[in-house]
Amino acid sequence: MGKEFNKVLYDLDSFVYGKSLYPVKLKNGLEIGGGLILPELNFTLPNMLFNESTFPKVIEQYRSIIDEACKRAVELSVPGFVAEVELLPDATYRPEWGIEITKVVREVMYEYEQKHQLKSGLRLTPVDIREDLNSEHMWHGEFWDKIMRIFEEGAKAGADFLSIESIGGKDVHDEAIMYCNIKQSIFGLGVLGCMDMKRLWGSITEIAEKTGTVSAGDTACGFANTAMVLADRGYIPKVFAAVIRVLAVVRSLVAYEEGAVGPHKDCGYEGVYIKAITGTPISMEGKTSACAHLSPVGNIAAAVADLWSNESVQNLKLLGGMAPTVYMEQLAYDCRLMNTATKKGHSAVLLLRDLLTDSDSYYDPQAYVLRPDVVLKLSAEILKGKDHFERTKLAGLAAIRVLREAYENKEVLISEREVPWLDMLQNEIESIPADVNVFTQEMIEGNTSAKFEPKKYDL
Amino acid sequence: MGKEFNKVLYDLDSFVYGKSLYPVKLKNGLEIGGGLILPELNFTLPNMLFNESTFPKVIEQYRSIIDEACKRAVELSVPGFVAEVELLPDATYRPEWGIEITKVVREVMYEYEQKHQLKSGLRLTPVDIREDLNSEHMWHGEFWDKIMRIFEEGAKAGADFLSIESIGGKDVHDEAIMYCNIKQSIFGLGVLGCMDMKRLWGSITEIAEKTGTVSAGDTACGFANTAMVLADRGYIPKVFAAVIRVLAVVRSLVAYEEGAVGPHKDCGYEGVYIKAITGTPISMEGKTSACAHLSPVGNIAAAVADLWSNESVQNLKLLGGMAPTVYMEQLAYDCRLMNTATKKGHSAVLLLRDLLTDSDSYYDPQAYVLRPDVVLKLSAEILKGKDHFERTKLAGLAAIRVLREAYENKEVLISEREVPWLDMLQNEIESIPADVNVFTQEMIEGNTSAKFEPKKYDL
Amino acid sequence: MQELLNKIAIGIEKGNKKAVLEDVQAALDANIKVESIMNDGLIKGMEELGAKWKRNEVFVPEVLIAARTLTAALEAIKPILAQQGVKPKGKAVIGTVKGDLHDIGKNLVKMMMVGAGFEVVDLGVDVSEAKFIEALEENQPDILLLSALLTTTMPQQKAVIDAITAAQLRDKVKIMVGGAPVTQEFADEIGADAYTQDAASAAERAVKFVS
Amino acid sequence: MQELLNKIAIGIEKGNKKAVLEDVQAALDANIKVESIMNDGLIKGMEELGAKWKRNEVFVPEVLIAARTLTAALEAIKPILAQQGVKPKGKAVIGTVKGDLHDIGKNLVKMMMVGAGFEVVDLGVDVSEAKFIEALEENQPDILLLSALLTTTMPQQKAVIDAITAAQLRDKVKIMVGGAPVTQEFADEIGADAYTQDAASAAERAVKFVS
Ligand code: B12
Ligand code: B12
Ligand code: SF4
Ligand code: SF4
Ligand SMILES: [Zn+2]
Ligand SMILES: [Zn+2]
Ligand SMILES: [Zn+2]
Repeated sequence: MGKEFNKVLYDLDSFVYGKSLYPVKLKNGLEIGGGLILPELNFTLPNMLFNESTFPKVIEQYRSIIDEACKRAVELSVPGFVAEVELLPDATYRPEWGIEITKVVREVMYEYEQKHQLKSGLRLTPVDIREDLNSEHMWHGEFWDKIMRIFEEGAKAGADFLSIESIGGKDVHDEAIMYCNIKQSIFGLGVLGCMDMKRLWGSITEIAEKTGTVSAGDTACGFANTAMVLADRGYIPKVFAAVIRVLAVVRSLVAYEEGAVGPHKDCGYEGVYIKAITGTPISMEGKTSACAHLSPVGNIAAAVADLWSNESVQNLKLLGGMAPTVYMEQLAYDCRLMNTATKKGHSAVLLLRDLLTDSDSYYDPQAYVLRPDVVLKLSAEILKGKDHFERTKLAGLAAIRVLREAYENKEVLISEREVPWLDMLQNEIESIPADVNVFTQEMIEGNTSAKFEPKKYDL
Repeated sequence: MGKEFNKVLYDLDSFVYGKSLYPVKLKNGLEIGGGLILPELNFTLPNMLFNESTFPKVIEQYRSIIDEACKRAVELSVPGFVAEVELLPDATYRPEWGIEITKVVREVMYEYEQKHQLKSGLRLTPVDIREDLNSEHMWHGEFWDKIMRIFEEGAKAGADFLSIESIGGKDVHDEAIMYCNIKQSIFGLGVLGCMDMKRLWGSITEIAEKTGTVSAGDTACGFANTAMVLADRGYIPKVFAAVIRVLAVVRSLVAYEEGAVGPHKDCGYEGVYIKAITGTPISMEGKTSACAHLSPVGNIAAAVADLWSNESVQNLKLLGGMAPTVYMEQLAYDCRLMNTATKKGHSAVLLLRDLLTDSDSYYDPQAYVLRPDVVLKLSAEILKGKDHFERTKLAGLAAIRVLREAYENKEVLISEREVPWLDMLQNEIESIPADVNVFTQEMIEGNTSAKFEPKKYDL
Repeated sequence: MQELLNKIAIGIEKGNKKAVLEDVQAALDANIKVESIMNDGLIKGMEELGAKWKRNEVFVPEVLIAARTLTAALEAIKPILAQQGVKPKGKAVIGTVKGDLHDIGKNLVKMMMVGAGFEVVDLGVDVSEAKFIEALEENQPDILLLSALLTTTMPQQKAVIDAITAAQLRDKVKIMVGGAPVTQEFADEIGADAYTQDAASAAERAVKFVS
Repeated sequence: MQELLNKIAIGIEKGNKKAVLEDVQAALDANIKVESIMNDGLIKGMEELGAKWKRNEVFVPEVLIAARTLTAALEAIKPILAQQGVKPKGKAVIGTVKGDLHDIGKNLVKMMMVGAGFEVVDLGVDVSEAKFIEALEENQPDILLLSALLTTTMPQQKAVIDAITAAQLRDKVKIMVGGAPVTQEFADEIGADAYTQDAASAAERAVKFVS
């Protein structure tokens, strides 16, 4: 570990949205976590080809998306916002393209800053193309180099925040989800994932320091959100997805150990734990990201958020305007409401936070584990572990315990057929050896996932 | 007037969302305004032809829209909802089509009620095709008959609430908006509109009584929302649009004088006044209807709503699912939050209502006139008038006065170039003769709108 | 001379019909070329107002009143224009397609077209293919503008274009489409010559077609 | 006999590989027709599980384990099936198109296809047109399934279909497309034979193509 995080930094009274212990401030004055919750707008291309010949059209899409959204933000007196450029694969495989998109989007944002005093920042998120079948190693080679080049040149082209949805460990974790294999999941998140995060975020932080940008953080999207989406369709148990969310905390925390300072990425709902443990600001998404995926955490996700995101929406024409503009408006109103409470005073903030929390937490175990009180409690449990591996196991066990108690106290709805899973998962976790090397060996030998190649991790 | 409304029914403490003095209850137990705020989902076809040969596809669109939305509602434990079928012109010109759509949608809703205890009601809204160039009279003839036939047979096909966005007086009012001619506007709303509403809603209420359905109410959409959309683009002054909204109260109230009992239609933001004056429940739309039109009243619109609507969204595929399903989710979470406050107690409700209110009311005069306190105050002023005409003039003058005061007290943002409009509008209104017949004569003689034919109103 | 033309332009901007008509007469009396009166006086005033509108400095009623004034002034000099063979900037036909009664957007486009110096024939709302074709034959416009506000009447824009093609008139006219649900992609798909998002840019685009 | 077949079906549902293999052997020993063992035992068990899955009564892991068991059992009786000339219900090739690495949806579809009795060749993710064509030539499947999860890889489904047409293989195979952003309209547009929204209905549709 670089930085060490060993204690929970908030009590329940100070753990609120819009305010974090260590706000992040850009040169233009935009501050995240400094008091206000702000929109983070995300957008993507409509159904279209992305290649050499369509690239001018692609650029025009991005330009017009951000232009119209900024226009609406000004009209609604939005006090500041973040735009995320989450690159598509094509724009990552060809870094020039990703960099050009970044530049064009940022230019429009500067324009609105100058003409209309609309402060904003740009989060740049390349695809983690190390997942490519041809990628031979996690930490060097063509794919690694491309990602690093995008970060470096993207930073020069105007990116403010560097992020990625990294996939170290996902090679075993995809299968873990499909088979609800919690041991494999812990291997993916608590061993491979953490190993990879360390290398990856060490490098990203270096680039951020060199370029004067912000090393913002990751998300366990490919792990916990995949599980959430599958659970939402009834494909896997919700309690399994809830436990995965908590397991993911340790992995996502590694970015901060390696120097990231936030805001944590929107789709990483484990961000609430990151905030509790590191004091950095976080981005979250909920009901207003239904455009990107339905979820059981529509309101509760906002309870302690510093940025409020729509995750992603295609540039389609809705009756009211282009979809990204429509979502800018929705985010703006959500944030307005929350900031009005802040203006009214701390007790209004606490009430609103608790309403957001209580409105969801009963209906789904995945919502329950995002309750601010539960987050503080579980964070303390997690931090008792001495290393990533132990922390991940503790995270799982503590989450199971808390869910079982809540179920017994009728504080959370768990369907009957899911209840036995709590014991099953616990037994599985308890059967994991204490020594990480023994465990690793065991998992490598018993591996059934065709995607996983130990030597990519120098194993 | 049939029923007479002469006093304001709420004080500020009791004027809240989800609860109205005279809730509306369906046979299946669904109650509007009885304590909970519920979603009202609206949807429309994507870009497609609507004719004989595409009709099977049209039906399949409606069926799948409501099916997927109901599915999500069940998953989110929605306690009940209303679906609005706002027919497109083709389905009004051919009543069989409109009736068939109603039947198919209602059947799916019944199914979810039986299988999943999801209570719901259907609002049926034909197009007011009396606007057709070939329509010879407002109150009889082919077009009138078709509308009435849809109401009657639609009721038998399963509609629960009957509504329309009626257009009496719009023939002069379209021009009034474009030229910001407030006299013409008062003629359209306070004279022609009220005359027409009386005849129209007398008939609709009769049909509702005969068929055991609910005479729900109208909206001044064609008047005040048209103004709002134009103001939002900076085409006309916002203060003008705000005044139009208040003028519209008297017109929309006529439905209730003629026996309507609510819920008032979503897009009629004047509904908050209707609620204050009649005690009937209302539907409103705000941030979560940005899909249909952007607006300056995203949060405040919810402050005293009993149903919460998305106005309309095409059946397009967003990344998270079909757009109507996505909007069902968003509405569900909005309502959950508000109902959680209700469970917490009255003071939480008041706080949330005030946050919703205060978050918007400063930024736009159109939001300001929706403030619950302002609504109660202006309603009292309006009711001082002895007839529709006088009430409409009083509405305009009172709205102007309140806006001027608020501007002076820095309670509302009015751009400098709009300030003189307040005086201009006031002078115009004050120049209107006291006698409605004199005024009518004057307006008919000076008429410049090609669409207006007095004889359609027996004038 | 420049002074008088400026005065005319300002008169248009203010929508002061009486003054404009007087000033136009004065200009004619002063032997200023009628073409110059039109372009450097009347239309220039309208253009300046249009630019203000685009910058959100004036409201629609002001533009509408100016457009009315412009129309009256053009009407007054029409005989002289005709006599001297000066043609208007172009001719346009506009209408909302069949099944659709929305007309506010269309009216604004018309207003800006007039402001840009076009002679505009307005067919109103709910206009069938046949009526559009009739109007093309009768007026021989440079530009046809189709408005549609409903997702179910957008395809009617295609029907109109197809009918015009079938009537072998397609290459005689530039067709522009617009309205809230319409997009550039859709315009391309149905073979329109242009789409724009709002009234001001619609007129700008139209001017390009005729110059 | 019925009893034994039922036992096999239940064994599949439970994913109990050892028991199923034993029961299958017992059935063969009892001279039960191998076709019946396959259809009324193995696949029936899988169908019942699939139905439960559609009713949200079981989770994916259970279906996956059953599918694995089914595959093992089919493998065991393969020589006998071949010898008696009994063919599998059909053959399918599946893959996620070029540029797209999402595979969970595709894997679920594959699982349901296996469960429905298909022999499935899985080409994995990021599969080019050429690879699809190669697989068609090599495996001669009844059905080709294309998955795409990105708005920018959906058009790649069209590219694959176009390439297959160009290779004159289009009439030899039914092509199904799917993935979150795909719609029926899009499927029609690009000339696919079918689209379905989820894995269960994909397999149902596929069965219709081969029966
Ligand atoms: C005002 C309005 C009405 C008014 C119309 C008043 C009038 N005289 O036009 C009334 C109340 C009558 C009405 C009726 C209906 N409406 Co309406 N209406 C609207 C609303 C709120 C605003 C439209 C408007 O005037 N905007 C202001 C103008 C300035 O903008 P614009 O029209 O887009 O025009 C601009 C550009 O598009 C462009 N442009 C326009 N035309 C052209 C042409 C060319 C060539 C070019 C280049 C550019 C161009 O320039 C204009 C100026 O910048 C829209 C909402 C919306 N989001 O647009 C719904 C909307 C269009 N209506 C809708 C509906 C459903 C209806 C009804 C069917 C409702 C009903 N059940 O009764 C009826 C149908 C009437 C009919 N037969 O056509 C839906 C359409 C849904 C769908 N499936 O497409 C909308 C989108 C509302 C919604 N969100 O649900 N409506
Ligand atoms: C999980 C996930 C991932 C995982 C993938 C894990 C894996 N091994 O597949 C990870 C994290 C790696 C990932 C990466 C990316 N993703 Co992703 N991902 C998702 C997510 C959340 C869920 C997809 C999923 O597995 N769903 C569950 C399965 C069961 O559903 P399904 O795939 O739809 O399949 C069902 C049906 O569609 C159907 N079906 C599927 N295939 C077929 C085929 C046929 C023939 C038939 C008939 C039916 C059928 O049956 C299935 C079962 O019922 C979606 C969100 C969403 N709303 O879908 C985004 C999503 C698809 N991803 C998105 C993006 C942007 C990305 C990235 C580019 C992000 C980035 N910048 O790094 C990368 C790109 C990776 C790449 N090169 O392809 C966007 C796409 C946006 C766009 N423009 O299209 C989405 C929509 C998220 C969002 N809302 O923004 N993603
Ligand atoms: S699902 Fe959302 S969050 Fe996860 S990778 Fe894709 S876009 Fe990023
Ligand atoms: S704009 Fe909205 S509300 Fe007004 S008529 Fe159209 S659909 Fe109805
Ligand atoms: Zn993500
Ligand atoms: Zn994202
Ligand atoms: Zn409406």
